[in-house]
Amino acid sequence: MDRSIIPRGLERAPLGKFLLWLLPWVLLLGFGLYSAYLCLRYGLHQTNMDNRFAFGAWIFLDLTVIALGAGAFFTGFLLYILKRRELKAVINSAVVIGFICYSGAVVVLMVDVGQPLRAWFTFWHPNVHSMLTEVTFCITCYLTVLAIEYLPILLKNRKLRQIPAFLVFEFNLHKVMYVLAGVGTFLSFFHQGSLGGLYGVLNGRPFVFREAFGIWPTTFFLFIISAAAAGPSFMLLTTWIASKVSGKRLVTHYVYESLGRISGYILSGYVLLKTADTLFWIRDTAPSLGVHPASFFANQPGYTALHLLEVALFGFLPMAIFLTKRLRARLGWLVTAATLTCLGIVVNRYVLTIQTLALPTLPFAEVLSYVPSWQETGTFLMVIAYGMLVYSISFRYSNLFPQERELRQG
Amino acid sequence: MKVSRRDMLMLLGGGAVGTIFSPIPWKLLRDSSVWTQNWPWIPVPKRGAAATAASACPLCPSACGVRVRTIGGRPVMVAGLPDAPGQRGALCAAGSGVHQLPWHPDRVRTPLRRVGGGSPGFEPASLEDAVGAIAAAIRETQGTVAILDGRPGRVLGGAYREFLSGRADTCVLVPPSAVRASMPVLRKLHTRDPGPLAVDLDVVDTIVGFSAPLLDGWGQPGLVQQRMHEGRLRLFQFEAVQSRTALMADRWIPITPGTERAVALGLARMLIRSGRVSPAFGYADFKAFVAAYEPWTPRRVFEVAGVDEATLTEVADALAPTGRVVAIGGGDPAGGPLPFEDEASIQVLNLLLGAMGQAVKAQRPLADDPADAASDRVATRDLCDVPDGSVGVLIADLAMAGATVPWPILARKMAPQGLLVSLTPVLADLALHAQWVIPTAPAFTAAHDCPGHPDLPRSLRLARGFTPAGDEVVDPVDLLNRLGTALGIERQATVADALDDMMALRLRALHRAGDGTVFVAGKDPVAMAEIDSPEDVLSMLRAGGCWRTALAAAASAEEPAVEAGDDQTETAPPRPAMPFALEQVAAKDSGGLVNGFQMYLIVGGGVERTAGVARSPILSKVDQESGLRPFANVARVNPATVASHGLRPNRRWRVSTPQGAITMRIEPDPTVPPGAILAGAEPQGALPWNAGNPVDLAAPDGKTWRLLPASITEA
Amino acid sequence: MSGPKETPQGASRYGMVIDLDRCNGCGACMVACAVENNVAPAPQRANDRNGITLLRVFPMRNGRDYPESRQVFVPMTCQQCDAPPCESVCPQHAVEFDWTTGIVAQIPVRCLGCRYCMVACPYHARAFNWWDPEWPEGMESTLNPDISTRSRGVAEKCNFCHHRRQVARERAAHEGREVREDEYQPACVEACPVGAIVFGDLNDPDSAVAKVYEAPDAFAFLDKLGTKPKIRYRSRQEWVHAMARQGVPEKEVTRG
Amino acid sequence: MSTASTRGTRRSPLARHLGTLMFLAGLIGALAFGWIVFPPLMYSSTEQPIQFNHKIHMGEAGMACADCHPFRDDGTFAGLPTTAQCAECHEEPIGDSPLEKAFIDEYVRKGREVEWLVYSRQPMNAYFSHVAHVTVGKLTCEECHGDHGATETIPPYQVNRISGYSRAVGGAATAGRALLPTEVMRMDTCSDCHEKHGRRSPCLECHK
Repeated sequence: MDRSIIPRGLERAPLGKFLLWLLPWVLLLGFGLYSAYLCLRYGLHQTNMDNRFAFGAWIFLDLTVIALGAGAFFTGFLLYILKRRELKAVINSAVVIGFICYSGAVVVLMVDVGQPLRAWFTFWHPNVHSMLTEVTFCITCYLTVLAIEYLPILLKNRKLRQIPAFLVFEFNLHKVMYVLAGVGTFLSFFHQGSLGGLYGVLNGRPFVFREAFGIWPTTFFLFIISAAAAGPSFMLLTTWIASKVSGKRLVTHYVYESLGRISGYILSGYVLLKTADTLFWIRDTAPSLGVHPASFFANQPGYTALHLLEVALFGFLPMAIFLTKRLRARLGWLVTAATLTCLGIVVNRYVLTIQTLALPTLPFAEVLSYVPSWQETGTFLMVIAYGMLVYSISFRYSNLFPQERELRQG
Repeated sequence: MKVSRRDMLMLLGGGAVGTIFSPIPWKLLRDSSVWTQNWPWIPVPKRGAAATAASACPLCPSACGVRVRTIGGRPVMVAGLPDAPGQRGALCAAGSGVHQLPWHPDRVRTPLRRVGGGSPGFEPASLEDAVGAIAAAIRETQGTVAILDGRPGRVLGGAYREFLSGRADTCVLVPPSAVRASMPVLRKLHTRDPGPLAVDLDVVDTIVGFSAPLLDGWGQPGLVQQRMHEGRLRLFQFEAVQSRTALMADRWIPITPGTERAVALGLARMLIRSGRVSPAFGYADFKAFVAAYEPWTPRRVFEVAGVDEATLTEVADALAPTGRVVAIGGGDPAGGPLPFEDEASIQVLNLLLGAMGQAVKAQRPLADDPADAASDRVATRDLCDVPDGSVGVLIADLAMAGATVPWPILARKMAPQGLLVSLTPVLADLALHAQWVIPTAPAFTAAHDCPGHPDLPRSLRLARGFTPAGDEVVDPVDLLNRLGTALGIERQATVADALDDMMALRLRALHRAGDGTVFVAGKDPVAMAEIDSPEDVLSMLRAGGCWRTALAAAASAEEPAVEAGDDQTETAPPRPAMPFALEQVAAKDSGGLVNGFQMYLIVGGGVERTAGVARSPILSKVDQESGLRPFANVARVNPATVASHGLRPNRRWRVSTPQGAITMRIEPDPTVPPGAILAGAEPQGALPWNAGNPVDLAAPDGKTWRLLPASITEA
Repeated sequence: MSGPKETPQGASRYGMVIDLDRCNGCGACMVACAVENNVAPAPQRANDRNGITLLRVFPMRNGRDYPESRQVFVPMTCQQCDAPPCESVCPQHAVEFDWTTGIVAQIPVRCLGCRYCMVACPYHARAFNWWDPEWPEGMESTLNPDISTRSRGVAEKCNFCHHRRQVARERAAHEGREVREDEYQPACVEACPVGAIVFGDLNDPDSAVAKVYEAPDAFAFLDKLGTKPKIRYRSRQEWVHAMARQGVPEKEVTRG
Repeated sequence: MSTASTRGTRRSPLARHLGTLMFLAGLIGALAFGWIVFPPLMYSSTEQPIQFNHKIHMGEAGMACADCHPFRDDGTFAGLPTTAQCAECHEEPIGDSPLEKAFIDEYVRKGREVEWLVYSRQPMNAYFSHVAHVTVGKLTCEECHGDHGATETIPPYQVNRISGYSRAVGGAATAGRALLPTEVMRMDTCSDCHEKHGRRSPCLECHK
């Protein structure tokens, strides 16, 4: 039925089976839309956030998603700027994932802010001192870039290619793809960085405040590096998952290995810098703010464990796997290491968002925790469902993995 | 010519570009964001001319003067009235929101009749039906017809008595807190009745508080604390819980819960033995008196109350019998008064320390006060003193009482088929148990008199009506008139504005007596004797003035005669036996725990957690969002007790007393003594978090609901 | 940051000193604050964590058990920092350091509700409107026309009852004179029954607040963070000072 | 596909440029609609409950603005006069205007207040002090309110259909065309004037 729009030379499951696969995601999307509607219509008391947990699960998951979506910009950077040709095999998939992550994050943000209709005030009356202004500008611009990058993938579709105007447009786009990749890289770097800066500048939160280089606190750079490390890992993981779900070989092992090696190198840098940063914070920053650094950990063993986990289990271990040639040869090890790296990003963003807010600053305030409400969870699941739908449809009707055709024939 | 699809796309494209360069998207964007700044469902405060008016806070017997900011005549803010006597501009949290009470969400808008059996509710009814039903009940009942006056001293009280005087078996009931306040008990300790007494805070230099909420609802907290800060008042506080008063006291001496009596008796013994007893103290059989106190040795006090000899001696040494020292019990407005024996033991200290005539003075009687109308024909009784099951019809007016009356105590007094009628502006608290609810005027909607605290010099303020009360409100006098007509009783007061007439009568009486002073903010106080006419007094009171009686300089009921010492007692002139058996009071042992209950439940919360009408929506909000006050459903327990009993805060716990149990959350609180549970009283039905009311666990004899034997088990 | 460096000659710098030894935690200031600032009654699910309590009195305890336990009540509201961490983070100037008064202004109609300012504030002094404000029928007639009502979805905080300054200035201008110190006092100061709060212009050496602002027993919370708060607290109890300097408490509270 | 089918065939110049023309048509149509038709559509218009002749009062009766729009004792601006204040002169008809007679019958006799729709009333989040501008700043009424003292009728009250703001405080003078005789006073108007007079104002100066 939909044969005519499936790219030539690719094998795809029967339409019925595909629709059956989509069904649960559509239902989840419906549930998520209802959750988001409740939040928009009745206000954010539908969530379990409160005045202390002013940022909650949404911001934490947004940060995570955006860090993982960094695979898009970083793969583009590696391919177009650093000329890592083998990554051409995953660039289309990377763009789609980037687009999903960024647009999904923006959708959740629009539910997260109390007055979405006033969101454009940031453009009209921007406070240039605010990291959030930087975030807003970057995310908007980069989302535009991603949308433009996403277009050619769509336009390559057999049916759409029949419209000459689209063909011309796509061809022209290809010519500027290097420019787009450059701009996208810059924007995304900045975006990741300013998300980190969001926390690092908070001199009112000693737990997260970091010294600055220029106007940027260290978290600015740590976020960029950690996203760069996790991006390829996430690409590795998603490609592997897509391959498992579709039951097809999508890229050669060399591509997996290449992604893993890149992740490993950057991760090693990250682990080093993160450790240095933490030690500096313990020695200098925290005491200068009148805080004994141990006071944050002494009463909260769970949080100390999280820190160790992030650096040791989710940092050092995958790094070691990625950089060991023998292990890299095995896809199983690569996937394991990629999973650990992605979990590391999750833990890092969790600590910065949730733990920062859980710890009080006033001597008489309490350590708090909270559990997201179902409306909050639902709204986020909406993004997951949306991502699955967009990715599944893109996978079916576009050639996300150029090697797929060769691997099938060969 | 054929218009192709491409051409149509071009048209649309041109349209899109044109639209972007037209005001359409930008204006819509802007207007929709302005719409969010101007949502039609968010109220816009009404404009109008601003003004300030002085009035009185009607919520409790402290009757503080208030300064009301109005916009177009509507009150928008209430603050304490500066320069007001006895208060100095202070106003409590409840008073700060009093102007919101006419819009209380539980406001009664029509007479309500109780319906249903299992889960009772109310249905609207007409006033005629209400009058008919109440009149029929009064006609048919075999029991007593009574009116419960939560705020005695108002001219309305005179109207109540006057109504009841038309029948044989009637009485006016008053809440236990009014009869067991400190000064009424001290009055009873005398051989000859010295008349109403009052504490003169202006001359007091030392207060010995026995769990008295001196900074939290007793009398004039603002005055007490300001005098303390000026260094003109010392406060020794004996109290089990480290209450706010205890915290601010110059010296807080922790005691075992419920042992105020033991400490007071021990202190009395020390004063007697060290001879530091006022020469003014007289007692016919001093030997017997001394003997009665002899068992309360420091050792025994330590065993019972946990106060060691050194501390007790230290306090005793600081209490010179100068007459400027006063001991106060009083109890907590929400948690109820102390048992009579406790209060009596405390008041003996005032006798020993010679407070009579200096720190404590007699109030001059006021002749022809309409508030006392028909007092010779209708008895005024403590609610706890009427026999169980004897009240056939009870009309309860607890609005603005500033005191709590637990339902179980009231329920026991009602005859099996008795009829309870509640006069209330808000459907809460005892009104929830009534068969008939009659809507009365909420605070700030009708003018009325606000008499002062029973322990302080008699005073009078007028509360103004700011906003119209509404047609549904029933004037209590009007209700009595209708009942009278239905019952065929000839009544003197036959007009609804009888209150005005009675106010005029009262002012005439005050003016005739020429006693006391009228204070008007921003002006010099004027002696009543210098005011030309009662009408002038009225206009001064209407302008927010406060009349306060001058206390009799030397109102000692006991002539000095007896000096402390065995020899002199023999030579003292024979006198009638002193008060009702102080020795018996002294001999009675302190309460103690009942078998099976190893802990104490202490109920408190101050004046702000008394009757439901006293709580404005904003005060409820502040309570709900700050947790500063003890709550009904939160058991505050010492952290050591929490640990030793394994009371996990995230579970629900059942707090049991001999009268029943309620479910509570646990909150560790180091200001609560080990082995005790502190909980707040709660006006019933007022708020969603209300899981049960500790006040309803009151002992059936009505002696106390402030301190109850208790135990905790997992719910 | 449009900090004090821009401050023109003759500008005011309003500050407050709260005597913790005087405060007995009665909560009148909290009620007065809510009434004055048109804060709506609490929705059913509101609690200490999500309600609009612009001024909140916290008990601060000495960490010891009965009977050695001691507590002071700390009225905590916006500390009106001279270097406000909340100002620089707002993406669209809904927070502004008012250089003519030193008040950190929060303009709810400009706010988009991102709550970044609440994350930035170490005093937990900001509240978010999780609910639409709702008054019992008719009670909106008690609202104060000198200040607007806020909608859901925006952050708000204490502005030192700045609207009272507007009213006072208007009256003084009408009468052709300067504003007297007692004319502009926030609602909490007016409501405090024990006079524990002193408020006024720190730039005026004769003001009551300037006289106690530098008192030896005065301190600011979290001053090491560099926020330069203009609310100071006083206490003669040494443990209060020690507590104000020290770290993080232990208890964890979950709600959800 | 239509484009594919026409490829290579000869077309008239009109047909060849049809696409461009269509684009221009769409562009001009959208611009015209957006700039001319659309703005007035955004406002609903309500007539004032009664007509009022400022000119008679200012001219023949020789009154000043402040006679009817005075300050209160506390310096706040009282705004519009109450019916009672009108009745001080208009207890009985002074002239023979049917409008005046109708006003006296409908409002003065019945003691009703006129529910005027106030063009320049600021929204609740804005604070405006007449004392600061008139007494201290020495501005004349006309500088902000225009010369409506010379008008014989009062225009309808226009309100934005979405935002609910009066056009005089929230609306823009679209494309330079003022749509009311009264000036439009938006936040920008205020801040521009403050800027012009060298008085940069913090938010709190005008917001509440």
